[in-house]
Amino acid sequence: MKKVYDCEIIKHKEIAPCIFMMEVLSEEIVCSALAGQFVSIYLNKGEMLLPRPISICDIDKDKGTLKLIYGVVGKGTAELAAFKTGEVLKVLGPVGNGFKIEDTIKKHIVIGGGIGTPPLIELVKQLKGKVEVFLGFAKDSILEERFKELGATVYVATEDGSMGIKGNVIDLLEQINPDGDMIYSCGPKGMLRAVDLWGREKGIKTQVSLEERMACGIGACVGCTCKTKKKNEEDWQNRRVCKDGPVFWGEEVVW
Amino acid sequence: MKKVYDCEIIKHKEIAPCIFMMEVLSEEIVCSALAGQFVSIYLNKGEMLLPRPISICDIDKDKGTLKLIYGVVGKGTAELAAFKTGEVLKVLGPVGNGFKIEDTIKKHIVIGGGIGTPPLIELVKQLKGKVEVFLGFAKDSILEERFKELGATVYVATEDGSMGIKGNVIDLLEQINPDGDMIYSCGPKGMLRAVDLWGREKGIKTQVSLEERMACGIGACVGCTCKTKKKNEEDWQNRRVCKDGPVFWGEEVVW
Amino acid sequence: MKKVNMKINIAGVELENPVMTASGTFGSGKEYGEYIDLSELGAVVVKGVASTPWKGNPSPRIAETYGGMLNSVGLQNPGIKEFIKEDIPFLKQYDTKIIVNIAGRTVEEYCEVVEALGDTDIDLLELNISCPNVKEGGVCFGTDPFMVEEVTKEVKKVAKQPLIVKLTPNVTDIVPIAKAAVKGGADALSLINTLLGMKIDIHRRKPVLANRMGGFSGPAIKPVAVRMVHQVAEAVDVPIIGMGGIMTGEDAIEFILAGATGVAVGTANFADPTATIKVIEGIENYLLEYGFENIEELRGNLLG
Amino acid sequence: MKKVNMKINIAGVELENPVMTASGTFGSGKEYGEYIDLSELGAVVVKGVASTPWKGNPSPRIAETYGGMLNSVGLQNPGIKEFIKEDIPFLKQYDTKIIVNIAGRTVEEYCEVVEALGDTDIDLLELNISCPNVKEGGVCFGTDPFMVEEVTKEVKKVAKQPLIVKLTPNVTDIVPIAKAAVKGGADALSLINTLLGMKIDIHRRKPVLANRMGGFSGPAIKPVAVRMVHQVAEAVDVPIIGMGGIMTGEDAIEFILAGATGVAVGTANFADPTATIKVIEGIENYLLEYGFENIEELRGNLLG
Ligand SMILES: Cc1cc2nc3c(=O)[nH]c(=O)nc-3n(C[C@H](O)[C@H](O)[C@H](O)COP(=O)(O)OP(=O)(O)OC[C@H]3O[C@@H](n4cnc5c(N)ncnc54)[C@H](O)[C@@H]3O)c2cc1C
Ligand SMILES: Cc1cc2nc3c(=O)[nH]c(=O)nc-3n(C[C@H](O)[C@H](O)[C@H](O)COP(=O)(O)OP(=O)(O)OC[C@H]3O[C@@H](n4cnc5c(N)ncnc54)[C@H](O)[C@@H]3O)c2cc1C
Ligand SMILES: Cc1cc2nc3c(=O)[nH]c(=O)nc-3n(C[C@H](O)[C@H](O)[C@H](O)COP(=O)(O)O)c2cc1C
Ligand SMILES: Cc1cc2nc3c(=O)[nH]c(=O)nc-3n(C[C@H](O)[C@H](O)[C@H](O)COP(=O)(O)O)c2cc1C
Ligand code: FES
Ligand code: FES
Repeated sequence: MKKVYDCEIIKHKEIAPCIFMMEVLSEEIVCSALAGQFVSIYLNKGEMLLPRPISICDIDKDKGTLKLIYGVVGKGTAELAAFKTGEVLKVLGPVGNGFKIEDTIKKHIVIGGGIGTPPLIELVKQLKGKVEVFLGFAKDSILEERFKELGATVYVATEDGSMGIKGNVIDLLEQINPDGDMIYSCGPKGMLRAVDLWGREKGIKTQVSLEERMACGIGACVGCTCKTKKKNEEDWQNRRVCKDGPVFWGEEVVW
Repeated sequence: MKKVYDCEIIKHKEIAPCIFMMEVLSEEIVCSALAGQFVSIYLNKGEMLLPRPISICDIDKDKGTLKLIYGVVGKGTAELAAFKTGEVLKVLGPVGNGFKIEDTIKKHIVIGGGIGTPPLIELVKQLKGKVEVFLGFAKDSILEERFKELGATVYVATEDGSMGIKGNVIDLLEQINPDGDMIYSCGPKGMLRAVDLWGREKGIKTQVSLEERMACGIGACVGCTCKTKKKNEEDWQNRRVCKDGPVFWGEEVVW
Repeated sequence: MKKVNMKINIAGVELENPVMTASGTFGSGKEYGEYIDLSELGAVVVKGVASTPWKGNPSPRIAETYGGMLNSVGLQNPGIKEFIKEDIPFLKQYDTKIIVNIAGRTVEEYCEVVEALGDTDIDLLELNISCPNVKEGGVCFGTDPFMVEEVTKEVKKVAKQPLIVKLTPNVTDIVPIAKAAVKGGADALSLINTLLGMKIDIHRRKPVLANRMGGFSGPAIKPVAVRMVHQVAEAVDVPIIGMGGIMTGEDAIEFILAGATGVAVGTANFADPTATIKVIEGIENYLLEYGFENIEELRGNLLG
Repeated sequence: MKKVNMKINIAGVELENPVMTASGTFGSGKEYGEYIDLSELGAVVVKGVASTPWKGNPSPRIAETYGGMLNSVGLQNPGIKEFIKEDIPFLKQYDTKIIVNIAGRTVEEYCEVVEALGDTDIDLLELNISCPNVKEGGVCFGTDPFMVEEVTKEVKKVAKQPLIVKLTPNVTDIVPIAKAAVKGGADALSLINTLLGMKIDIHRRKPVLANRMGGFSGPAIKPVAVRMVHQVAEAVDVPIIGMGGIMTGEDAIEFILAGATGVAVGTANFADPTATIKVIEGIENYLLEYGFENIEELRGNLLG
C-alpha cells in the first residue's frame, strides 16, 4: 500500500527572499521518484485541509533525501516555512508522471520560469548530451549555479534587468536562438504557452509541466484538470494535472 | 486600555493524570488579580476560535506570575498542554468578580470539587481566621498539600474511596459537620447546588463560582448567562457568568 | 496621516471607514470600549433591541465548531426604554456612527422600537428579520419575499432614520428576498445573519446548546456570505453591508470586491478583542499596496 | 476480532459498517485503493455518472476556504457506458457494497442511467438532485418539493435497485424536501450535498473558481449538516446517510446520534487518504468505550 510518509526535515533554509529550500528524508519516496514528479505536503493545520503540491527538485538516492524548493506565496507555504530542521512533515509521493527522457536525444533545451525552475534540476541531472538552460525571473535568479555545476550552459533573463538580459525567457530564446531536439519547460502558464509556440515554430517537440489547484492530488476528485486535445482544439477532453500530468506534450494542450 | 497580554510560560507540568499546572509571567494581570477571577486563554489555532476560561489558582505578586491548573478535557486544553516552557501565550485578564472576602468573618468553609478546586488556593491564601477545606474528587486528589501549607484543615472525599472517605463532598460535610460563617465553593453545578442547600439548612451564607460556555468572555455577547433571582424563583433574570460572576451568592441562583 | 480615503456613504450617512461591528457580538460597545477606541470604528451596530425586555434562551448558549461557533442567545435584551436611557448616551461619547439593530416578533413590535428611536440621535436602523414571527406561527419573517416586503414597508413608514434590512442566509434563493426588501423601501441591506446549525456533545449524548439549534457564524461560513453578497450586489442598487466570518482586512476586501459598501465584524471579536481595528488597518494596507486612493474604487471591482 | 457489531441495513442491503465514501470525492475507488483496502469500507459511493460523458467546468475548480473547500468540478464523468465497462468490474474485486451516484439534467437523463444499471451487479442507487434542471431553465431539481417528488417517482419506476435520494442543503426548509422524496418513493435519503459558496482572490481580483461559485464542503459545514440530518430524521422514517464535514469517528458519531444510519466521508479523504479507515476505527472505539454492542443502538439515541 502507498501511504503518507512521515519525513524528517534534514535541512531548511531561505535561499532567496521568500524562497526556501527544504531537504527531507524519505527512502520510500526517493526510491521511485522521477524528474518532474511532485509530492503533496499535508500541513494538517486546522483551517487548511488540502495538501500543497511541490515539485521534486533534486533527488539524492545515496542519502535517501529529496530537495524541495518553494516560494512563500500564501498561508500554507508560510506555515511550511516555519517548520524547523528535525521536525517531521507528512508527505505523499512521488505523484504524477515525470519528464520523458529519451537517451536518443542529444541536444536539450530546458526552460524555467520563476518558481517553476526547481524540478528542472533533477531533470538536467538525468539528461545526457548538450544541455542549455534558459531561465526567466522577475528579479532574483535562483539555482543558476546548480545548473552550471551539472554541466549545463545557463542563460538568464530578469524582468528588471538586474541579472542576465532584461526581458522574459522568450526574449532570451529569441536572442540566443538555441538549437535542440527536445524542449522541457516549467513555469507560469503564459510562459509555457509561449514556449510551446516557439517550439512549434522551430519544429522542436516540447514538454510542459502544468500547475493547477488540487484537492486530492492523486487523481480521484477530477479537480485539477487541464484541457487537452483528443484530435484537435475543438475535440478536447479534460485531463488531470496530478495524475495524467503534470508533464504534458505542449502540442496536446488546449491553451 | 486593557489588552490581551503576551505571557511567557515559566513552568508547565502534569501534576496528576491529565491535570496540568502552568505558571505564566504577567505583571499586568497579577497587579489587579483577585481570588476567584479567571483569565481567558487565546489559542488562536485555526479551527478553534474561542478563548478558554481558566481560573486564577495562585498569584505571586513578587514574581509577577500566575498559576493556572487545568484538566485536559478536549481539543483546546490538549493544545494548551502541548505548550512548552518559554513559549508565549495570549492571555486576557483578570476577568469577572472574585470571591467576597470580609475581614469580619473568622470561620471559613471552603468547598471544592474536582477541577473546580484550583481557584480556592488563592482564596485560602487571603482568608484570615479558621479555614476548613472540603474537597471531593472522582479518583485522584489534587492540591491537598498546598491547602495544608496555607494552614487550612483539609478533608477529602473520593468517589472510589482511594483517598479520604468514600463518597462525595456532601457526604464529607455531613460527616464532619463543620461550623462557619461563610461558605466559598467551586465545582460542578450539581455539587454547588447541593452545597447551597446544605449552607441554607445550616444558615451559612454561601458563595458559588459558576461555569458556563463563553464566547467573548468580557460581558459583551450575553452568551454565558445563568438564571438569577430578582425577587424569587419566578421573577428571575439572566446574568453573565463572565462579567457579573463567576462568583454569585448561592441564594441568588435559580438552580 | 492616512493616505487613503476610507469614507463610505450609506443612505446619506457618512462613515469614516467601512468597518462596523456585527450586531449581537459587541453589546453596545461598553465592554469592547475597554480594549479599543470606539471612535476608530465606522459604526457601532448594537445588539438587537426589542420593544420590551427579552430574557433570551436557556444556557448553554454557545458552542464552538470547526472554524466557527453556534449561539442561541435568543436576542436577550433589556428593551428599548433601557437602551435609550443607557446605551445611546454611552455611545454618544464617541466619534462614531450608531446603528440600532431592531428585533421583534410582530410587525407591531418592530414599529414600536423604531418609533421609540425616532427622536433619538442615532444614525441608522438595522431591521433584523430573522426573528421568528409569532403571528405566523414562528416562521421567520426573512424567508418569505412577501413578508419581507410587508414588514419593510410598515417599518419604513414610521422610520425617521434610514433603514437597513438584515437578511438571513437560510433561504433557497437570496435574490428575491433582497429585491423584496428593496421594494419595501430598504435604504440598504446587510447580510448575512447566521446560518442555522447544530452540535451534539457525543459524550453527554445531548445537543451542546440548551436550545438544540443555534446561529452559526465565524470564518467557516465566509464562502456562503461572500456568495450571497455577490449575488445580491448584482441584483439590487442599494448599498450592502457584508458580513459573515470576517477576521482580517483581506476577508473584508473579499466582501468589498464582491460588492459590499461596508463590512461588519462579529465572531472575530471573540477571537481577538482588537479584531475590528486590525480589519481597518488591513483594508488600508491593501489600498496602499495596490495604489487605490479611495475605498469606493474597490467596490465590486472584479476584473474580467 | 471485533467486539462490536457495526452492521447497518439500508433498504434491505446490509453494509459491514456504516462508513462510505461521499460521491465525487473518491472517484470509483481506484486511486484511493492504493492507500487503503476498499474491502474495509461499508460501501463505495462512486462519483456522479450521467447518461453521456460530461466535460465538467473549466479550471480552476478547487478553492480552499477556512476549514473547508469549494469545488466546481461540474460533474465531469465518462458516461454510464464507460462506467459500467470500467468501474463496476474494478469494484467487484472488493468485498464492499457499490452505490452509484446518478447525475442528470432532465428526468429522462436520470432514468436512462438508472435503466442502464438495471442489469448490473451494484447495490444501491443514489440520485443526485442537485444538478441544474435544463428543462426548468437551470433551476436545481432539489430545491422544490414538487419537482423532488416527481423526479423521485419517475426514477423509482425504472429502478431495479433500492433508491437513495441525495438532498441539497441550499433550501429554506429541508423537511418538506425530504418528505417529498420519501413520498416519491425514496428508500433512503442522503444529506447533505455541498452548500453554494464563493471565494475571491483579492490579489488577482477575480473569483478563485473559473465558474465563480462552487460547492462548499468540509468540516466548516458540519453544523449545518448535523442540523439538517437531525431535522430530517425527526420527520421521516427511511434510513439516512449523513455527511458534511466528517473527519473523525467522533464526527460520525455526531451524525448517528442526530439520526443517521450510515455516514459518508468526503473532503476528509483529501486531507488524509486513510480518513475513511480512521473514521471506522473511531466509531468502533466509541462504541467500546461507552459499552454499546451494536451500532444500531446509537442511532438517534440522544438523552433527555
Ligand atoms: C504539480 C505542482 C508542482 C508545484 N511545484 C512547486 C514548487 O516546486 N515550488 C513552489 O514554490 N510551488 C510549486 N507549486 C505551487 C504550490 O503548490 C503553491 O504555491 C502552493 O500550493 C501555495 O500554497 P499556499 O497555501 O501558500 O497559498 P494559498 O494561496 O494560501 O493556497 C490556497 C490554496 O490554493 C492552492 N494554490 C495556490 N497557489 C497555487 C498554485 N500556483 N498552484 C497550485 N495550487 C495553488 C493551494 O495548494 C491551496 O489549496 C506547484 C504546484 C503544482 C500543481
Ligand atoms: C469561569 C471559568 C473558570 C474555569 N476554570 C477552570 C480551571 O481553573 N481549570 C480547568 O481545568 N477548567 C476550568 N474551566 C473549564 C474550562 O474552561 C474548560 O474545561 C475548557 O474550556 C475546555 O476546553 P477544551 O477545548 O479542552 O474542551 P472542548 O470541549 O473541546 O471545548 C469546546 C468549547 O466548549 C467550551 N467548554 C468546554 N467545557 C467547558 C466548561 N466546563 N466550562 C466552560 N466552557 C467549556 C470551551 O471553552 C470551548 O469553547 C473554567 C470555566 C469557566 C467558565
Ligand atoms: C453571539 C451572537 C449574537 C448575535 N446577535 C444578533 C442580533 O442580535 N441581531 C442580529 O441581527 N444579528 C445577530 N448576530 C449575527 C451577527 O450580527 C452576524 O450577522 C453573524 O454572526 C455573521 O457574522 P460573523 O461571522 O462575523 O459573526 C449574532 C451573532 C452572534 C455570534
Ligand atoms: C470534489 C467534490 C466532488 C463532488 N461530486 C459529487 C457528485 O458527483 N455527486 C454528489 O452527489 N455529490 C458530490 N459531492 C458532494 C459530496 O458527496 C458531499 O455531499 C459533500 O462534499 C459533503 O461532504 P464532505 O464535507 O465530507 O465533503 C462532491 C464533493 C466534492 C468535494
Ligand atoms: S487533484 Fe484530485 S484529480 Fe487531481
Ligand atoms: S461570554 Fe460573552 S457575555 Fe459572557
